[in-house]
Amino acid sequence: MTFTGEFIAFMALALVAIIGGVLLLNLNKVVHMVVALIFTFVSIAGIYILLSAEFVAAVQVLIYSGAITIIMLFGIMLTKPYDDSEAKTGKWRKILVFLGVVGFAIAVYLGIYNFDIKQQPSTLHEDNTMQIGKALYTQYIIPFEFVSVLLLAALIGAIILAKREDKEADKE
Amino acid sequence: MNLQSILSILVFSPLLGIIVLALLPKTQEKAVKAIGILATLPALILSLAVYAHFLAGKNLSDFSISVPWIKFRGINAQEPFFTVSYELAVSGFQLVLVVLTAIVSTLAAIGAAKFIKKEWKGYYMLFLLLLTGMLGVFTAENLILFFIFFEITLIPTFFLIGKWGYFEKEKAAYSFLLYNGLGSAVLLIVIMILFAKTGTSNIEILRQMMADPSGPLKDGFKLGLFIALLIAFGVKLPIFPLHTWMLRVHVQAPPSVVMIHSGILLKIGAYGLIRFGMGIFPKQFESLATLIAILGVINLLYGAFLAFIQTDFKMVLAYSSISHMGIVLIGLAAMNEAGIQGAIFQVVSHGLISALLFFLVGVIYERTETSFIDKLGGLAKGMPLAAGFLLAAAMASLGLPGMSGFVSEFMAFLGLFKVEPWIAAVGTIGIIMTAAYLLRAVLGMTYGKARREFDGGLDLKGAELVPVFVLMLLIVLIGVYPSVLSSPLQATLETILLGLGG
Amino acid sequence: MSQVPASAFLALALILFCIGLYGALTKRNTVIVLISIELMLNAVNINLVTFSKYGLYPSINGQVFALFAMAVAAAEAAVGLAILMALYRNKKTVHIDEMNEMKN
Amino acid sequence: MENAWLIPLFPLLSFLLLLLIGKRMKEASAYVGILMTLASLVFSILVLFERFQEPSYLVKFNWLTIGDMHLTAGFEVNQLNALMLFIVSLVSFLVHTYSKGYMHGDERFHIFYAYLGLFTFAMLGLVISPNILQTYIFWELVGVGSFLLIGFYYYKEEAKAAAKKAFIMTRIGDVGLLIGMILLFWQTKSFEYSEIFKAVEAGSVSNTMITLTAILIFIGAIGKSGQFPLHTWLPDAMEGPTPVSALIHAATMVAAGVYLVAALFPVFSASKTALLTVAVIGGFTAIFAASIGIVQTDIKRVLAYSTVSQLGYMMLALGSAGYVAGVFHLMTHAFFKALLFLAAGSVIHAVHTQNIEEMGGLWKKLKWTAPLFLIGTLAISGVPGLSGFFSKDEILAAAWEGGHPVLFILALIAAFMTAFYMFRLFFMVFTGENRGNQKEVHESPSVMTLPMLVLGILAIVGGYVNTPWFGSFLGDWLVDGNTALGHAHIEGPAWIMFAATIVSLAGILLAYLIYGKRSIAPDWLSGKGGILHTILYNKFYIDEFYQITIVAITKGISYFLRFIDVFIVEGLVKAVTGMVQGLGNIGSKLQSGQVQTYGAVAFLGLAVLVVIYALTGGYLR
Repeated sequence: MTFTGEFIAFMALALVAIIGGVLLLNLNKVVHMVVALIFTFVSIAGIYILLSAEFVAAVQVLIYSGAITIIMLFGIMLTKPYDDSEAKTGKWRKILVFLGVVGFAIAVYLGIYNFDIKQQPSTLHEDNTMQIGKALYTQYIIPFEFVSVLLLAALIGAIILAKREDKEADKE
Repeated sequence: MNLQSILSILVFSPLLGIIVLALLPKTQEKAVKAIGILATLPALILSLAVYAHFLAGKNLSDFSISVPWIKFRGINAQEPFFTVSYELAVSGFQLVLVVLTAIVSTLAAIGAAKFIKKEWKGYYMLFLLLLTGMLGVFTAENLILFFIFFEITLIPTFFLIGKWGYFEKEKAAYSFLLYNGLGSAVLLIVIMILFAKTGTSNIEILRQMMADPSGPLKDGFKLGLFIALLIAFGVKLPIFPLHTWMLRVHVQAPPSVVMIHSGILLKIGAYGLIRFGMGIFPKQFESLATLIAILGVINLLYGAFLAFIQTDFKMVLAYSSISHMGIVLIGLAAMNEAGIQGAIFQVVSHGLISALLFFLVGVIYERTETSFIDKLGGLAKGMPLAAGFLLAAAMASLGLPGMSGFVSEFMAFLGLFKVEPWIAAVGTIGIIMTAAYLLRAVLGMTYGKARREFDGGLDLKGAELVPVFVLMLLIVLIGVYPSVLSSPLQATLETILLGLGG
Repeated sequence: MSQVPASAFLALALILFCIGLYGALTKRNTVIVLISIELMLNAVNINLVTFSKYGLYPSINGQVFALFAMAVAAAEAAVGLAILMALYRNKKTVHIDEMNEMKN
Repeated sequence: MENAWLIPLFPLLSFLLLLLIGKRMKEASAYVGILMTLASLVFSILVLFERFQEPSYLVKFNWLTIGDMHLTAGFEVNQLNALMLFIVSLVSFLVHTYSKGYMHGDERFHIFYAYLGLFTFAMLGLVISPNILQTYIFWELVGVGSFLLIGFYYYKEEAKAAAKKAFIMTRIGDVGLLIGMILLFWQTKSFEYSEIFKAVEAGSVSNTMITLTAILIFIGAIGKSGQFPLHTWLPDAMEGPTPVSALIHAATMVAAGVYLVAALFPVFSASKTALLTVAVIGGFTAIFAASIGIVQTDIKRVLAYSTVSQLGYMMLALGSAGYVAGVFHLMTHAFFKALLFLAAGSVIHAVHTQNIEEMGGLWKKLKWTAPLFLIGTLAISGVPGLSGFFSKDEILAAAWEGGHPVLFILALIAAFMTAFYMFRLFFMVFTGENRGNQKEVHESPSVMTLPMLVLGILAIVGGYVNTPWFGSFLGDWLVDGNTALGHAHIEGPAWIMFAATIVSLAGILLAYLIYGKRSIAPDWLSGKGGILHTILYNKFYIDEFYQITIVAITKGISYFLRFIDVFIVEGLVKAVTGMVQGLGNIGSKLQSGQVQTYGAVAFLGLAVLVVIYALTGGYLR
């Protein structure tokens, strides 16, 4: 295996993504955690480009690094994330979950580490956006419309849930 | 009418009543009661018609029906199909029980119009469903079908007890469901094993298959299955120590339900033991006969001794039921004509007698609002007819000749004395104890000084007299002329004894 | 022709998924739990996109599915956060171990 | 004789009729009962006379089929049956008539007659049964009739207790009979008397088995006939109306035990041990009951103990192989004891008390009753010339010939005591000063005195059918050459008759001296309150003994079983349900509401599955 540019890029992006993830777990301040995650999201977008999915990469940056991170930050700011209440669950659960996760990872890794599938030449990188657009508006037109409905429903639902009830509003 | 469809009509006719009741508004009490009672009549009339058909000397197998119902393959495609057919039939033994069921149910429906104080519509709908279940249990010729009907009897009974019973009705209903649910679970396991191992669930074919020594099951395995069956039906019968649920039910359930419960539902246990225990596993039954005889005597004496010290008359009757079911076991354990015939007689006779007794208790409770012996007393003054019939029913129950109880008791002991004289001799103590506890209870209620003033008009009247008279008449009829019951049984007995290698 | 084997991408996705899973199951702050879930979804998306390029029949479908998944994730994040806000108003906490309304 | 089956049916008809419409008929019900029993009586007499000329008659039909065994029912008229039919229907008819006066004014008048009908039906059915099963059936029905009539005054606690006691104690005996009957059946394959006798004669039944079954059957007789140790119900049964005591507890039902032993006599006579048991129990009961009778103060109880004693006498006779003597005494006893009871009823009717210490001097006031009572007393005491004398003589002879000198002496002593306490009763009731405070004492109406008169005549002449002087007609007829039944007449030594006479006269004399002339103080034997008196007065404390043994043991067992029921059986159930509930509690504790915990558990499960999958490659082998 030679150290091609592609490989170096992958390694760098993967490293940043994983470091972001680890920081997410280990930082103390909630805002820092979210910021750490932005690195992960962005490097995942880079990975997408490596995988000849430019459009997806763009969307990734827009939605994850942009929208979702922002609303999460809003969420953190609207609530009071730091209080001194004791955790109700012990550390045993953490250990158990950690062991479980490690076991799971090893088991799955056993399944994929020598997953060597024969590559076929592909044309995904050519007019990637156009290809996606075609697929979306022909083959996937109905699911696409459903997604729009879903988003609308989520929008309305979120508004209703987040809205203060009138009585409470009167009280305050 | 096609003879083959008669049994199906007989079994499902109460459902028609349910449909009609469902369409009626709740508020029309009289109509609801009338339809509830009327809906039991088709079954009664048809069962009597079948009986008449038998008396006319014709073959009961005319009524057998067999329609393919469910068919499926095992995992392995090479295996033959498993088929479950919709099969109904009556033999003489089954016919007797069907007639008994129809009669007692009609009378209990009449009684319910009196005893039930609320929501007649729901009551009668459940009641009719229960009736279908009972009729189905006694006519099913297929283990799967039998089990389905068996379960149909459980659910309505649970609600009937739990909703319309007395103070501790919920507890009683739950313990009923718990025990019987366990019993039927065991039963289901046995049925499934039999089905899986033999590929058939038809009772008759199974019987022949089991009689064949080169059959698919080993002897030890059969013994295990038989013991499981004994437990499953032992809960229902009930056999000591599986009896406690039944005490609560007897005390807490409304009288009309207890009439059915004590009169018919307990008999399903005996029916199952005779039909499946003895019919399918005769050799295994034989090897456990002594044990069953001892269990029977224990039941007999245990119930009798405990009935002797109860203060609630319903408890006396509950323990007396346990005691009387001991006689069924005694008769079966004898493994000869006299014993088995005695056991079947006891099944029918106890069905009639306990229905009558509980009806009377219901009447007395309704008037006096107690069934405690020491709070009653001197009832003969206020309600001479009820007291008289109570005494007569008690006499029937303690095995007075000329009434049905004697014939069964006599035959059961006659049978057991032939094979196990010593066990039988111990069992005869039960005869004395029966007299002692019944007289203590009944005389305590009806004789002596009246504990309270009774106004006039408390006595049995109007429609209440119908069940009392009919039941009394049947009890005396069987006692005086037992052939009316024994002649349909002969064919069944021969089959069973053939299986026993007699 | 890519020099990086498919298993490398899959392994990356696995690691990210595991990190997200661990976070979702152990973090007390509900917002972080939500974010961890997003991370898990991202890991899945990597898999989808990987298989759209690698495999016997490369096709655009994997990328389209990744897009759908993102849409769903976005909706989920919005609704999840809305629920969080509603809960916070009632209970004055964002700690997930104090939200045991399902008990009893 | 073909129509003998009608005899029991008349009273049954009366029973059913009165139950259904008796309430409207009020006291006219009496006529139904009287008419029906009269019909029975007429038929019985006809049958009896027919039987003098013709052989026995037997009809049977299938009653119940058990496999290849056919149990039959039917009726049989043989010598014993015909005689019993006559006795029962006669006494029953007289009692029916008598009751019209005695029960006058009772609000349950018709019920009384209905019960009488039921009892008479059962008793008549009992005596014409051709097989032991049918006998048993009617045997129990008779018990029920007796039970109902004892408890006729249901509102009295004593009557209730007495009825219950009577039923349960006779039931104990009945179970013996039932077991004996069933054992006999499996030995001989039949319930028919004739078949059983054949099998016994042919020796196909082992000796021990015969002894065992005979004794078991005798237990039934003990229960019904009030023999020791099951005698205590009979005196208590006096709580019933007096005509009932006369009919059931003197003349008919209690004699059923004797009848049973007589009917099965060939079985008994095949076993020496069984016969000896019968004789010993009978002899002991005779003297035992007589000794209690000496001190009782209730007029009916004295008579009741006298009945027990006389029944013991009959048993003694049968046990000493004196078949004829026993049946003969059964007949004469039926007459004079019924007479005594009816007369006692008449006395009670007049003075409204049963305590003889509150009576006295009634001779002049009861012109009819008193002489009739005297006739009965003389007859039972065995004064020569009256019926009791002949039958008693026969029994004594049988006891002597039977080779039991001890039993013979017992019988003599019992005869002495009988004479003594009967005349004590007579003197205390009819002579001396009136110790009570009755204002008006009326003689009973003629409807009551007439039956007594009939019985009085029979009590005098009844003995002449079988005497050493005018030939033993009854004995010849009863035995009829059947060797199994023994001799037609036992020719005892002549001194026995004198001894009997002397003994009874001595008893009468003693009673006269104490209670009539009062030249010996009544407490000569032992003062009132003395040990002997107390023991006798309390009937040897048998009741109390049963109370602290059998009843207490039964209750003890019951409470012990209840303990098992409540704590062990129910406890096991509770343990099982408790276990399930505990598991459920643990399970519900796991439902902490912690979403993360749920997720962790679910994920761990998945992880384990995936690990297993990875390690095994997907197959569990």
